[in-house]
Amino acid sequence: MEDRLKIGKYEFSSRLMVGTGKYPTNEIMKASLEASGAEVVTVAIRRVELKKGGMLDYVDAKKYTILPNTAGCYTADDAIRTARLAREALSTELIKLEVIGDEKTLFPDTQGLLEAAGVLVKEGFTVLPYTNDDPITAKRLEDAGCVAVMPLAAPIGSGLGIRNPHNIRIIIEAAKVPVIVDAGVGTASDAAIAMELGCDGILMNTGIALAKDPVKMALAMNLAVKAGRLAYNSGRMPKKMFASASSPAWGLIE
Amino acid sequence: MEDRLKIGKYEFSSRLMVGTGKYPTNEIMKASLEASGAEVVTVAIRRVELKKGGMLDYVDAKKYTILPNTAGCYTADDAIRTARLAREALSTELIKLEVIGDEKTLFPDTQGLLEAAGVLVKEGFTVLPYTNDDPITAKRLEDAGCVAVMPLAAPIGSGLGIRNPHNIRIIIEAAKVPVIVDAGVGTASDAAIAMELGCDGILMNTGIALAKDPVKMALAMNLAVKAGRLAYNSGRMPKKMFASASSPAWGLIE
Amino acid sequence: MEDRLKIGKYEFSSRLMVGTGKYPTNEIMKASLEASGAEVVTVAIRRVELKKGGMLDYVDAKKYTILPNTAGCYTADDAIRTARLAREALSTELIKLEVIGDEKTLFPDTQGLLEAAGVLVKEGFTVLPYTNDDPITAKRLEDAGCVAVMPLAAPIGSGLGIRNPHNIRIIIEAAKVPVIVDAGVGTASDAAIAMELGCDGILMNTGIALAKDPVKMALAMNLAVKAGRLAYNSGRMPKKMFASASSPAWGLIE
Amino acid sequence: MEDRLKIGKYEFSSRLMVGTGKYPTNEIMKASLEASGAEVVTVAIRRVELKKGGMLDYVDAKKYTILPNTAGCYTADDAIRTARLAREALSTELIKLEVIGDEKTLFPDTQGLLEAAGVLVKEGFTVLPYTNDDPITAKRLEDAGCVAVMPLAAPIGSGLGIRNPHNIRIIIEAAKVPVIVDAGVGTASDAAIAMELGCDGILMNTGIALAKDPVKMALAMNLAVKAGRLAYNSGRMPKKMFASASSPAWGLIE
Amino acid sequence: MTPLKIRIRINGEGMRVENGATVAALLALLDINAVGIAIELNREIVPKSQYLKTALKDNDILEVVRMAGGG
Amino acid sequence: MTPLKIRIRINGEGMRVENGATVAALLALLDINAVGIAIELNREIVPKSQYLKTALKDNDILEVVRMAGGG
Amino acid sequence: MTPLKIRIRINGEGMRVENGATVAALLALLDINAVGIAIELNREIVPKSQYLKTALKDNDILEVVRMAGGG
Amino acid sequence: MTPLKIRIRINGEGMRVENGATVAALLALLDINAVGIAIELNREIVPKSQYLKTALKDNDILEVVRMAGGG
Repeated sequence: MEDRLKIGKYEFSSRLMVGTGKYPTNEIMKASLEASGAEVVTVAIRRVELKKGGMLDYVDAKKYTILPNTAGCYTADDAIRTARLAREALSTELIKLEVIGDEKTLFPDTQGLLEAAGVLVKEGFTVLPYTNDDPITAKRLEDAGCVAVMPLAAPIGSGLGIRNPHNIRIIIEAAKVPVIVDAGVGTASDAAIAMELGCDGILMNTGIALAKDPVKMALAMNLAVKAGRLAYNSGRMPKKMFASASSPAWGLIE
Repeated sequence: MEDRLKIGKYEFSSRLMVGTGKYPTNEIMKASLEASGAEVVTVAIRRVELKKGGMLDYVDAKKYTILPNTAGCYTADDAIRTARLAREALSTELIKLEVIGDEKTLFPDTQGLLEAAGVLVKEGFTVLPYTNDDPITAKRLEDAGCVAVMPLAAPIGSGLGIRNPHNIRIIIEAAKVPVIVDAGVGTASDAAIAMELGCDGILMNTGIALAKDPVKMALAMNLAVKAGRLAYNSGRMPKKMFASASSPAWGLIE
Repeated sequence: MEDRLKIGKYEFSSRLMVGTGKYPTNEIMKASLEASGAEVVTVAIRRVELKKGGMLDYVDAKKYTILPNTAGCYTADDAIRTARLAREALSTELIKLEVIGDEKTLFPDTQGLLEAAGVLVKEGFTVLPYTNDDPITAKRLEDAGCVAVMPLAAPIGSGLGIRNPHNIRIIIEAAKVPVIVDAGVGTASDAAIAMELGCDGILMNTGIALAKDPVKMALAMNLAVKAGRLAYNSGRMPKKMFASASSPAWGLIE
Repeated sequence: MEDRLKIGKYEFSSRLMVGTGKYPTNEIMKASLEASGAEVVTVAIRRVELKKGGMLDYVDAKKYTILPNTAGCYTADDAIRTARLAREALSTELIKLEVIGDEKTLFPDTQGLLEAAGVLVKEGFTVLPYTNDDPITAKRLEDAGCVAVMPLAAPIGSGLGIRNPHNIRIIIEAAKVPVIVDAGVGTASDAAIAMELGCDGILMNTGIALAKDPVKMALAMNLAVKAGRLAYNSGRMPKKMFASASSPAWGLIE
Repeated sequence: MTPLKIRIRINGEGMRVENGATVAALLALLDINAVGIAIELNREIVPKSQYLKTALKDNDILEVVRMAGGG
Repeated sequence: MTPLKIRIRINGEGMRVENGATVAALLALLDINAVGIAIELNREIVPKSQYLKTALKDNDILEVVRMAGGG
Repeated sequence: MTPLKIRIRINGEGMRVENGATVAALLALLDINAVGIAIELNREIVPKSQYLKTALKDNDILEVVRMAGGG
Repeated sequence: MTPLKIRIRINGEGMRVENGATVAALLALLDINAVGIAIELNREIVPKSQYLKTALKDNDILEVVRMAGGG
């Protein structure tokens, strides 16, 4: 299939990226990543715990493109520092940039985000910013050199689906870089809707990890992203107010 | 996979049924049926045209379970007559029963529908009635011996998706027979939403046939139905008003 | 104001009709009716309790047009009998006809409804049938001689607002008699939406009676029905995907 | 009525503010302002045209509180300059602050907005900022000393209603200053919905000015804002999935 | 021999009344105001004008209704 | 005297055929393959097994149907 | 030698006025009512109290604004 | 006189190590595998190639991080 996702110098067959947080067990996480078909996997950067083993073994860095995030950072400075540590630890210049504005909503602080994006792009990072659904901010991020923009569908971990398809659509129309919906996708149809709007991809975590059966939901998301993308590319039928028969009007018995 | 659809004495792996009307060409129809993964295919019953060849060769009766419909019938009598002709012509007791109430909406005449269903069930037909989204009518149809109920999502050929998920959900909760959403599905996410509501299957025609690329849309629908079903079975995460971090709250640098 | 509601031989200034059930006290009911501005008030028909006094005194039959209902009737026969009793008791040929199909949804049994409507119209009743949002049934009721059709917005007492505006709109377009939305209106905006769709009026009970402050909600509904009607009549602005400045593009400082 | 709107040192009975742009004629504007019941009226600041008379006479500055805006400004500097001119011209320290980010959407440039708000608050202006529906930006504007926040419902002049009620609700919950929905309200129910969410007021222009009958729509909006506010204050009934009879279950005939 | 009392059912409850009692007498006995009510006697409505003339018989079934709060 | 030709209607169109022609003969005449069709003769279905035995009469009305694309 | 006329720009348009003309004189010349207007002279607002005292110089740039319909 | 032990902070916790101990020695002491980690010493990242050469000083503050599950 030629319909590949290009982000900066990277290229992927799968348009679904998945996080690695909140799974019941590492084994379930591993199987879920597998079922999702994802090629990009996000991770957080955290202090080494001076005792327990990590989850490193469960995420095969040969199999997946690792996308570290700056989750938990509330200032541009913290996000920049975390990005640099991530680059050193994981030998990647990829960074999912988060500058959080508020604990309750986890919505981005767009001012801090723009500031950090500017610095990191200059330092050679490949920056994928987690942003809100404001088209102006999305454009500024693109102008700052981000390789993609990642507007939220709804608050992180809320599972509410796309709260404002209208804004997402406006972002897509204006963007020259890929638009990846990040956060808020709760079920398969949410993912299909996002792709049908014309998003280039979806990044999700809680929707899979907190389903009762994460592996099954991972497969659902895998298929839903493909279904939505195909539907987008196939050019859906026009909506009509009234009916239009699918069986012929001719040849009826009398 | 064990999650099979059982309708009367029939059993299917695929939960998508597709119509055969309105395709640009018979070749595209054939490829679309293939891409859809459908095992059940609906057809109309029409007068033999005294000249041209039919589409019979394009629908492989060995491959598909043929489900004739009574489209175009505006009275119980016409529908019963058409059902009998269908049985004779196609050697099947399966019938998708339509008694249409109105040309503009193509909504069912539920009185005529109940009457015809009663007669046909007694004559040994396996009746799948196209009905509206009224839970009372759905229950009456089930009580009359129909093997499934097929409420519409929206007017036939409208592509508006599920207009009233609330009613569809009520029908599903009360039904002891499979609930197949019939008519109105316009794009992949519509199909996923229907399956996530708990529908047992979906029957569609125009959504595929009138897409710009029907074969691609057929594949989209194939995947979307599976995605929606998996999501339904996997137990989606609860929705939340506010955010909940997917990355750990601990281990942040200071 | 000339924009009056005409139902059969009756004519009203107010387009809001209210029920008299479920109020915390009769005094609150009385004040709520007053605040609602309603001219038509629905009542149930019930056995005289051999002890306690009724609510009769609280509904001033000189002030309001009393519209008895056949709530609680599950067959055409019961509804017809109740209608006749109502006529005798209240000296009115007006009847809000309900034939209920199911205890859980309280959706109408449309077959029984059509049957009862036919009988009552012939007996000289002015029939206002509580029906579902099926356009075909609405048309049949009109054809049977009902002076109005009263499709539900959502289940009685659910407060869910208009579940299927598309069907209500189709009913309105086809109807030659007034369309009164009956049941399911939970808050003021629900009422405004119904009126903006082009409904001729709204009948409600629980939305007012079970608000924390019924009198205040009655006033809210009063204003919302007027607001919705005015908006409908005033011809709303067209919706646009993008922005259009309300301040002039000329004369900006440089 | 005691439910008054307090903004900074100002206090109003009406919760509806209206703009003065785009009316078919100045006479219709004047009558619409009257019908709307608005006490606050927004105006733009533009160069004196060296020939024609203005609309000044049509907006009675004794009757209305004039709220000049900085519409058309794409930088903080231009907005600040325009605000200062407005103060000088109209002898008011009130300013509806707009810093526009993009011609197509007219969405705010939140960075420029925050910058201009900070400067103007320090200069003693009473700042009402037109912002997007981002809760983080709303909080920053409040922290900067704005007396209210005015998130958009939808793009200016689009008439799409509240695109993201979820965000508006989050803003309201967090705000300690009044939240006035500004822009995007297209019809009466949009206004009622906004007020039911808990907004303190609404500012609109196109929804009235571009209705076919602006005066009638102005009255509709007047009533809808009141209806929505009353409904909010009256405590709506809880929504229920199923039905709940409004007529008694007892006393049925047998 | 005519019994002194007959058995009737009214609104689902059994009752004994004088043989030959009229509907009007029954209402008086039960202290029911005739205004705003309707009466069914064995499934047939008794018009108000007939209350004084309609005598009850053994096993008669009556429904006496009036309006109640409802929506 | 028996006429040589009779008038029938098939699928809404008038036609003349030999008196005594069977349904099977009619199909042959019209080059209609019997596979996948159904025939109503005066509102009664003619089973395939009876095509050879069923003779047409004057004024007979036939509907000959098969499947067509539909949803 | 002082020129008799100077060049100014007002609201984007070039104009020649008497050397030394005041803001007030300019308004009079243009028949602009001072009520409800604001004037920026080279990006600084001129308070109304200064209109009579403020003399224009060559190349001055003025913006004269008032309210207009807007939302 | 050089002290034998110095005080450092690592990941928010105080610790005493040999004076002059290198970053590499510290990792060994704590049994931390250098693969997949990053180290900040007083807010500056220490490249892996410098672990053996970087000696710790009194009051040094270190952050040692690796990846963790996150979204």
